[in-house]
Amino acid sequence: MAKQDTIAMILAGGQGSRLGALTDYVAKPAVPFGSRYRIIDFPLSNCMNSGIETVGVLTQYQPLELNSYIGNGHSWDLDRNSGGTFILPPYVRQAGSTWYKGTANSIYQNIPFIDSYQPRYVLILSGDHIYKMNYAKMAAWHESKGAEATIAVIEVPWEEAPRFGIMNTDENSRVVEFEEKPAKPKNNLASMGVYCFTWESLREALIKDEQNPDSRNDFGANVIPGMIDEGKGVFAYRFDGYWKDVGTVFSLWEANMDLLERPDVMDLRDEMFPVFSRNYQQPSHYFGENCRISNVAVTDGAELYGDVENSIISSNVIVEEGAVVKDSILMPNTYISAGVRLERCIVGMDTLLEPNVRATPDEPDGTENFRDKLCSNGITVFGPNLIIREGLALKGNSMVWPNDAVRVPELVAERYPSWRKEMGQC
Amino acid sequence: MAKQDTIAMILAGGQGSRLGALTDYVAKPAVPFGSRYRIIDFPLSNCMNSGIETVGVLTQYQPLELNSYIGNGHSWDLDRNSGGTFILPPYVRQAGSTWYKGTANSIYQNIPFIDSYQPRYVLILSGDHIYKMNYAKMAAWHESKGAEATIAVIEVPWEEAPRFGIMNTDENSRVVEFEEKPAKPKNNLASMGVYCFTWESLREALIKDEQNPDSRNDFGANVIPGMIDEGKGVFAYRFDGYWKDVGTVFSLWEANMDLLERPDVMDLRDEMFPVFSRNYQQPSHYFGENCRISNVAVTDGAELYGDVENSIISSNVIVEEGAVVKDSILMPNTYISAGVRLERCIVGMDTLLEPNVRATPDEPDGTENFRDKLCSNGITVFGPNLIIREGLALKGNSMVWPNDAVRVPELVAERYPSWRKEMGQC
Amino acid sequence: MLTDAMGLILADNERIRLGKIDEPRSLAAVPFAGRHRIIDFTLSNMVNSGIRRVGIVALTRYKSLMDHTGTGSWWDLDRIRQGLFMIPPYVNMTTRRPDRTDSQSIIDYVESGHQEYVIISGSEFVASMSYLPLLDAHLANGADMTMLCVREKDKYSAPAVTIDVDESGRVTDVLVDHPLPKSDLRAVSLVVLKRDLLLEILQDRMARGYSDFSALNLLRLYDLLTVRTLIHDGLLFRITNIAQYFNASMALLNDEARHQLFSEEYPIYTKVKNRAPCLVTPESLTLRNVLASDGCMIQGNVENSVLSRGVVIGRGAQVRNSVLFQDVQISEGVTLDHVIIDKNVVIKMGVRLLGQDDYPIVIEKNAIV
Amino acid sequence: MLTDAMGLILADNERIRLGKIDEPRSLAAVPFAGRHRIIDFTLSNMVNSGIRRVGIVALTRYKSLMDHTGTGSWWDLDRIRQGLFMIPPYVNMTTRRPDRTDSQSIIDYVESGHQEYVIISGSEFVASMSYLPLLDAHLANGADMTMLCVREKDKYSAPAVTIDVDESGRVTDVLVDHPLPKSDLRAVSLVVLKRDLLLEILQDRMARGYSDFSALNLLRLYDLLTVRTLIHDGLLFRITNIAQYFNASMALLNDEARHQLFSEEYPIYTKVKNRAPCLVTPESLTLRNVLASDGCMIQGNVENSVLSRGVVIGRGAQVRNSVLFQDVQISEGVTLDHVIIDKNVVIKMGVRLLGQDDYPIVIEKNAIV
Repeated sequence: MAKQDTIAMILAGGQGSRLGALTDYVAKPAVPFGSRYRIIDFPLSNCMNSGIETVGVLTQYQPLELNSYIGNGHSWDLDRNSGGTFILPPYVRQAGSTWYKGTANSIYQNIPFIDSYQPRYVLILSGDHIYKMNYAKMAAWHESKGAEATIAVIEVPWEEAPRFGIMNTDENSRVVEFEEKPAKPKNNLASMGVYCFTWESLREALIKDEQNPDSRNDFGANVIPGMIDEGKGVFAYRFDGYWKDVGTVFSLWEANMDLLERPDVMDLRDEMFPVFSRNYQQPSHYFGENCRISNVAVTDGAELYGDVENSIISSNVIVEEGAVVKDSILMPNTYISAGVRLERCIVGMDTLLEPNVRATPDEPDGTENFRDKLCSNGITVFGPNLIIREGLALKGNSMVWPNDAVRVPELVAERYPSWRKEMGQC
Repeated sequence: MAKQDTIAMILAGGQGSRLGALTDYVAKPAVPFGSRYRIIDFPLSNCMNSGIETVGVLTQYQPLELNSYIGNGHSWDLDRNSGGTFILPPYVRQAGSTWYKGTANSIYQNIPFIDSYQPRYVLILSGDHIYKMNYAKMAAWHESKGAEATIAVIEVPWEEAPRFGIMNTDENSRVVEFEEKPAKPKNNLASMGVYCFTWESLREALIKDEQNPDSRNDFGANVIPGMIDEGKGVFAYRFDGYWKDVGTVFSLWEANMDLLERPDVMDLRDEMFPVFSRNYQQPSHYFGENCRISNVAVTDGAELYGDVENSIISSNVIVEEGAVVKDSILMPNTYISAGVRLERCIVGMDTLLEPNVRATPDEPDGTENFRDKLCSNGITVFGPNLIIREGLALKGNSMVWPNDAVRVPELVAERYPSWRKEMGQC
Repeated sequence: MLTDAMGLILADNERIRLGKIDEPRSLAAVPFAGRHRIIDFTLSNMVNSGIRRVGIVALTRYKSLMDHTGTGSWWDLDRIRQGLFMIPPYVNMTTRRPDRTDSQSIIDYVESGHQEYVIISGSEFVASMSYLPLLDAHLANGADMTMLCVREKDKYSAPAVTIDVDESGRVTDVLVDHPLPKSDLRAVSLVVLKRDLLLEILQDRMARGYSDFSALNLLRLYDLLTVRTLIHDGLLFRITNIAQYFNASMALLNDEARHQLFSEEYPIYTKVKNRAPCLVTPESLTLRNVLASDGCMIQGNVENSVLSRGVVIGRGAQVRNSVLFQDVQISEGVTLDHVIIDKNVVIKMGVRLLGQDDYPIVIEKNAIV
Repeated sequence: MLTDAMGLILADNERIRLGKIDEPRSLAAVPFAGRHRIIDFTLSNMVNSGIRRVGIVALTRYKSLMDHTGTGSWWDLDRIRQGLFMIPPYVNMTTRRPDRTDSQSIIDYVESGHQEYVIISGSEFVASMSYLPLLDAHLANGADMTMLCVREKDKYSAPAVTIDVDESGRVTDVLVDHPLPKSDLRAVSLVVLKRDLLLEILQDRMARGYSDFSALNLLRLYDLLTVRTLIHDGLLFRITNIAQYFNASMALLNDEARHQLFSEEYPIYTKVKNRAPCLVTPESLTLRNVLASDGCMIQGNVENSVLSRGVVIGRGAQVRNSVLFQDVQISEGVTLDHVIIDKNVVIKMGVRLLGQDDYPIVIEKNAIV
């Protein structure tokens, strides 16, 4: 029973630095998404819906929140006797110790873990993509092709193709060339960062890669190009559904908004392919006596007394009467006071906005002092665990960092991170 | 609910190098003990029996086996919604990354974790002692004394006192002096390595200790002596039951034998204070047609066809007809072939002894080639995951290391570590 | 630190009927406050009071209760030796009738725990509180048993158990459904006593041929034993008839009452489900004073109402002063006022249902109207 | 990869009586092989065959079965949407009799799963095997349902269901407890069929007023439907009377049989308990050919016997050819031969109990002898 046909390894160790203040204390996969989810819910739910019962989660950067969130995998039915969920941090050996050097090295360091399940296939997944995919179908396709590696690809608009890793394939879907961010793409099939490997082949490739001192030990940059160069059977598996890399502030905002604008494309209500998440114990949410609400996704524990339009509201959010929130994402436990006006904002967990704080793309008297190159398209980000003082006004493309509590204490203060408490509650 | 009155932190990161081959691949707390236990079962069961519901386990060295064993703490009823068991490895922060430098530093690095529970008291426990103790009583005593730190002590024979940390106390049990391994002890009250701290005081002491560049960041060497020197309220709490540090080969052997010789002292059958362990799925154990068994502790999954006397037999052990095992400890999944003769041996997990291997304290034609200074009192240790070839004969005080498979391949070979499979099974 | 008491919850009460909403399920399993059920409150109170062993006596219609409580994990009661115990009646092989009385199965449960006290709770009230003050009062007053009671401020309505106490607080009279009770003290079926005494009482009742068991049985021993009371001042909803149920549901729309019932100090746990977030659609609509839950899809107008999980409100619908259970579908153009609608009901296009303040209309589970 | 079938285990069989050992518990909950119970084998077989949804129909005496199965976690069946489902009878509030038939509750369970096939297992056999060959045979033979059967080599003993098949393997006759069966093929109640067909059959039976359900009911449809068989060659113990139970227990003392039943390929899962290791005391004693379990304390002589958890054998006792259930205490100087002793029994000092090979003595649960 311990033997598992297919196991999944989720790469969740990256720092996610393009999300700025949102990943200051937490790993990117633990960032809240879509009212009641975290980003990692998507690959974990995919595993569950694909019948995969053993999942390793490779962590390294700020893993406490992520570890607490995942727990033993129970929320995704991944707390199995034979297998289940394993958090795999780097560790000290008799021979010494190293942190994970790259995505491929993190898997290399866990070869004994994978070996212990004697799998035929190993899925390598990213912890920072939003999509629903049946990996079992991909593994079956991989098997039918007799492939050594299969890379899931998705058609992207031609003009965006230069931002992706592009797969050039022959008529049999075999990858003949892999181009990382090509200036002139020959193709618009982009790698989704979802790989299925025959374990024997991957094991060999990882050991080889580790011996190459020039390698960055990265799947996309080294291992897969290496396998293609050596003529291994590398195939591209076409995926048609919704897929989004939420690595930047703008793409994170966009993907959230897609839930409101394209609920049919990213169907969270599909009973046959549910997305599971850790459920906290909250009362039902409440719409107040004088609130005005339109086009909103909201979850239990929230209380809305103000005006909320076209926004994503997470658990335990409070919007006071007289506040106006538009085109924004309020992460769990944020508190929006009366007189606040937000447009195209992302407010990090546990942050409190005092009365009359304003942040819109074209605030007439907003300060330029918080402009940040990580923000674009008029989006403003408030980091987590902050108190934003009355009177702060921001133009779009701003970011309020925890460090601002030191820089401009009259405008920003730190707030006790009550999510820690919440983490323990369920 | 997330607030916890008392939480426990178990130090499980040490290498346990005095156990030699037995801790080559596993952290010491994961070493098997007493037929169906691992060493860490004792502090974990103590927590359960003391009503403590939040336990952090600090790991660093070879934690995979230990992590798999502990899982989510379910086996010890420590899989709680508010709290539960947390494996706490070192990790990378925005500001950089460090491995745990010492016992005190490992707690220092986890101050945010402890803070999140806002505990009044924090217990610091070792992962390598065998004892049954109600920590709730100790915490209540700590509270009644208004102590800042309470150190559990046990009376040891005067002649052994120089091997321990000795507490000199006043008539009110207050520690006035702490001597680490004193040549001329004034007292025979030895520290058990079980500490209860008022969190506020410990937090302060840890931050102070971290700022001292000369500190080894160790509880026994730095933090506690520091608190005594500063006149903090440090008290010694007298414990009367069975307690054993199993840090050496001989003490590990002795503690196992105590289960046979003094079952009244270390009562594993006490329903009111049970010792829990991870239970694997095995059939009942079997005593063969021609076996001779006396004074043996044995657990499910074992099959005994040979002669076994005064020994500890673990899960899935097979002793063939014609083998003789005396005063020995057979760890899980060991296989003892016909004609083998063992006396005062410890055989590590998954090791197979081929026919006619002999190891006794005074084997007439035994080789001196495996003598090892980690062994004493005639005890011989076979490391885990080995195949011991027919014909090897050892005198006492020997140790067979995994590395011997390279050094003397005609006598020792590696065996596939099937415990990995077993780990997954339940 | 843990409390030296075990809990015993009586999921049914033969004297109480809540319209049709307790027909398909135990009283304890009746939905309340959107995503919760009545039992969530007393179960959470027990857990929040440091109790780690809770038995639930369910005599009948226990399927939805068992679905809800599951392994007890939602209340952190999935434990190896303690935890949650379902105590269903035993059924005989041949007759398929219960062949051991309820009392015997309760005795088995109580005997197998080692706690010194038992806290027994009925299921006809909703409150968020610690039970430790009751235990403390019991330890202090030296009585054989101590029971919670409330002073009824509102209009008297049966069923109700009225008690009288002497100047020392000892119960001196117990009146059941008396039309003109002389006292305003109403018993709440929450009682603490020693485990040994409970066993003695149960065994004595068994021996005398009584097979049922309720908090009222215990209270009626007031002339044999010393029974004292603790008067509860905080928020407590008695749910003994459908009007009380409806009024309690409406009371939750008040911020103060809701925040008292769902406080940070005493969290109320319930079974969680992976429903999508609630969606309020783009159209401009009236949405005021509404308690709603995950999985809802609100496209029509809702006022002063409680919506459980997965409720769908169609375009142009008008829902006022109503309580809608899980997965109720309100089609386009429906008008509802003062209606309680049970699980999975479909209200077809254009239907109008108007109840009265003191007489809400109740629509049965799975109905299509 | 998971199997597209759900499991349905029938915990009782009204035609079978195992002396007194199935009086206090369902047939499925009868202890076997020391630390296991009969249901462990079919449950493990299902899990080992990739089945992740299993319902257990228990009509009566289900307390010990429920204690044993718990949340299903021991079989890895504690799952959010799939997992283990107990299907107890519903009980009516007023009469306290089951107010919905067994068939209805089975229909509810079967309907709520989405797998294409159902594998139904009775509880009167013990084997360790994958059920995939049965499913594969069913897919290949095109029958409406496929049932396992064995060729009985031993002496015929009732109760037994004998079947006849034609040259194509289709069932042509079913004889229940016939004194002179013309065939050596005995039905084993393990059957696979499509979920939709099962629902149709159940609904048809309901409509005709039949409320019970068994594998035999299905088999008897052989003239309406195509029923084919798969003949099982491996080790399989039929447990339809106490002699078979005793003989199967003794057969496990054979290494080969034991290793077939407990193989690495198909692990058998059971509820685990935190008992101390078994202790064999210093005295020299005879201990041969014994299956023993954790928590035992062996101070006397034991031969050819099976000891469940926590059995205590006193000094100087002589235990031969016996099966001792959990926590049985054998006092000093007792002599036992061919005895089956149920849970918690105490055999007092010096007692002698001698049964016969084909007629073992059975001592009831909790007795003091």
